[in-house]
Amino acid sequence: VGEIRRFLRDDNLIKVSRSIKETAYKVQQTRDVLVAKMGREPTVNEIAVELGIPNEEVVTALDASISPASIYETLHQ
Amino acid sequence: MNKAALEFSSRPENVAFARVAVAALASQLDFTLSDLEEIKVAVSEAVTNAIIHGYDNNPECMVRLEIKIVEEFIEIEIIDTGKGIKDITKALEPAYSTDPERMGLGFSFMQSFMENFSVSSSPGKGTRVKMSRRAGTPGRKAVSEQ
Amino acid sequence: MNKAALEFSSRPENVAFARVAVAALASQLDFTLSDLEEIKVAVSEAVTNAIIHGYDNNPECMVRLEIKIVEEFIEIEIIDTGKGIKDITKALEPAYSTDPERMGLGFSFMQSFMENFSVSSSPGKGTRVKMSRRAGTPGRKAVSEQ
Ligand SMILES: Nc1ncnc2c1ncn2[C@@H]1O[C@H](COP(=O)(O)OP(=O)(O)O)[C@@H](O)[C@H]1O
Ligand SMILES: Nc1ncnc2c1ncn2[C@@H]1O[C@H](COP(=O)(O)OP(=O)(O)O)[C@@H](O)[C@H]1O
Ligand SMILES: [Mg+2]
Ligand SMILES: [Mg+2]
Repeated sequence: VGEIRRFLRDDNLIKVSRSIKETAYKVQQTRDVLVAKMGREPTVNEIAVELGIPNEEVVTALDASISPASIYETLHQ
Repeated sequence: MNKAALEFSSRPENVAFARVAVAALASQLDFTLSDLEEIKVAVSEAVTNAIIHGYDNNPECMVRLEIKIVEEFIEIEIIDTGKGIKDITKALEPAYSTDPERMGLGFSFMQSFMENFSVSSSPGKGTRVKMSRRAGTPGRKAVSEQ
Repeated sequence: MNKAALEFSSRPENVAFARVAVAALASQLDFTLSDLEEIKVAVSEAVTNAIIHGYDNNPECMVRLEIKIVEEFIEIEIIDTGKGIKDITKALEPAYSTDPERMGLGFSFMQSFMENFSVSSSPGKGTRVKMSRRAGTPGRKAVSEQ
């Protein structure tokens, strides 16, 4: 069981989001780039495709409900 | 059709939970970030009302959310079995609140951010707010059709 | 205690919804981002099993999730009323799958990422997977206490 955990980490199957704030920033940036390119508001899916991340990550990145521990982790890694 | 129902303790910290859950489902449709933001505000207002007005902040009560995704539409119902609204017409007036410390704009936000909106309520029985919105606003569509 | 229940159509796109919803609730506790990531994997695996094994991908069926937050613990139950598991001991073996195309590691992930884990199932009736995890791993705690 411990090995599965290591296997997952080593193989990067679990991509621990480095920083939710970083993703949130990239989402906003990509939105602006796409607005300029397409002349309209991009959809969540279009932003997700552009960034190569799932829709769900765009959604979670935009919400501020992050635990104190995760903020601590974000600031100190 | 895709549907989901959520039921959660009427605690203020669950407003964030409801927002995120609805946004996660709504993101299955072609909404923009600002569409999602508006839907989240509408949901926050309705859930907050259920918690503070419907249940007087009693954390033992349960708030229910029903979400349906049918074609381009998301339909959301926010249901409580709390104290209900005596005068719905009055409650819907902008800046009307039974609590002098509140702004009384919750229902106005819901109505302006969602396309279809209705409230049914009976005193002592509870309140049901129903709202829906279509993905792909006319503005965006016009541009992409050029 | 804070509790929530979710019920949603057994569609593959709702796995993401379940992940986000559980993470939003779990984030009320002191989990790190990687803790949350692991909890999300465990939930994905259980919900995926309910959809593909329990319900044979029938989108008309409903998957149920029950989440409780009690002190430092999050407890999650994933429930389906699908076909059930005949031999649970076999199903729990790493690399065992009734589908030759699958890896058979879902239950192993759940067990390694959650602290308490149990499955109950009856053929023809359905399956219930229960798992829980405590926030604040000993390692992190030691560091923050220095
Ligand atoms: N779920 C509910 N249960 C009981 N009363 C409600 C509910 N939702 C709204 N109300 C009543 O309607 C009024 C107007 O609501 P709203 O526009 O959200 O303003 P506010 O919440 O700032 O008072 C509230 O002050 C309250 O009296
Ligand atoms: N909810 C469920 N309903 C019916 N059968 C299940 C369910 N969950 C798991 N199983 C059975 O247990 C086996 C092992 O599950 P798992 O470890 O997740 O591997 P995999 O999903 O890759 O087959 C599955 O192949 C399936 O036969
Ligand atoms: Mg209000
Ligand atoms: Mg599996």
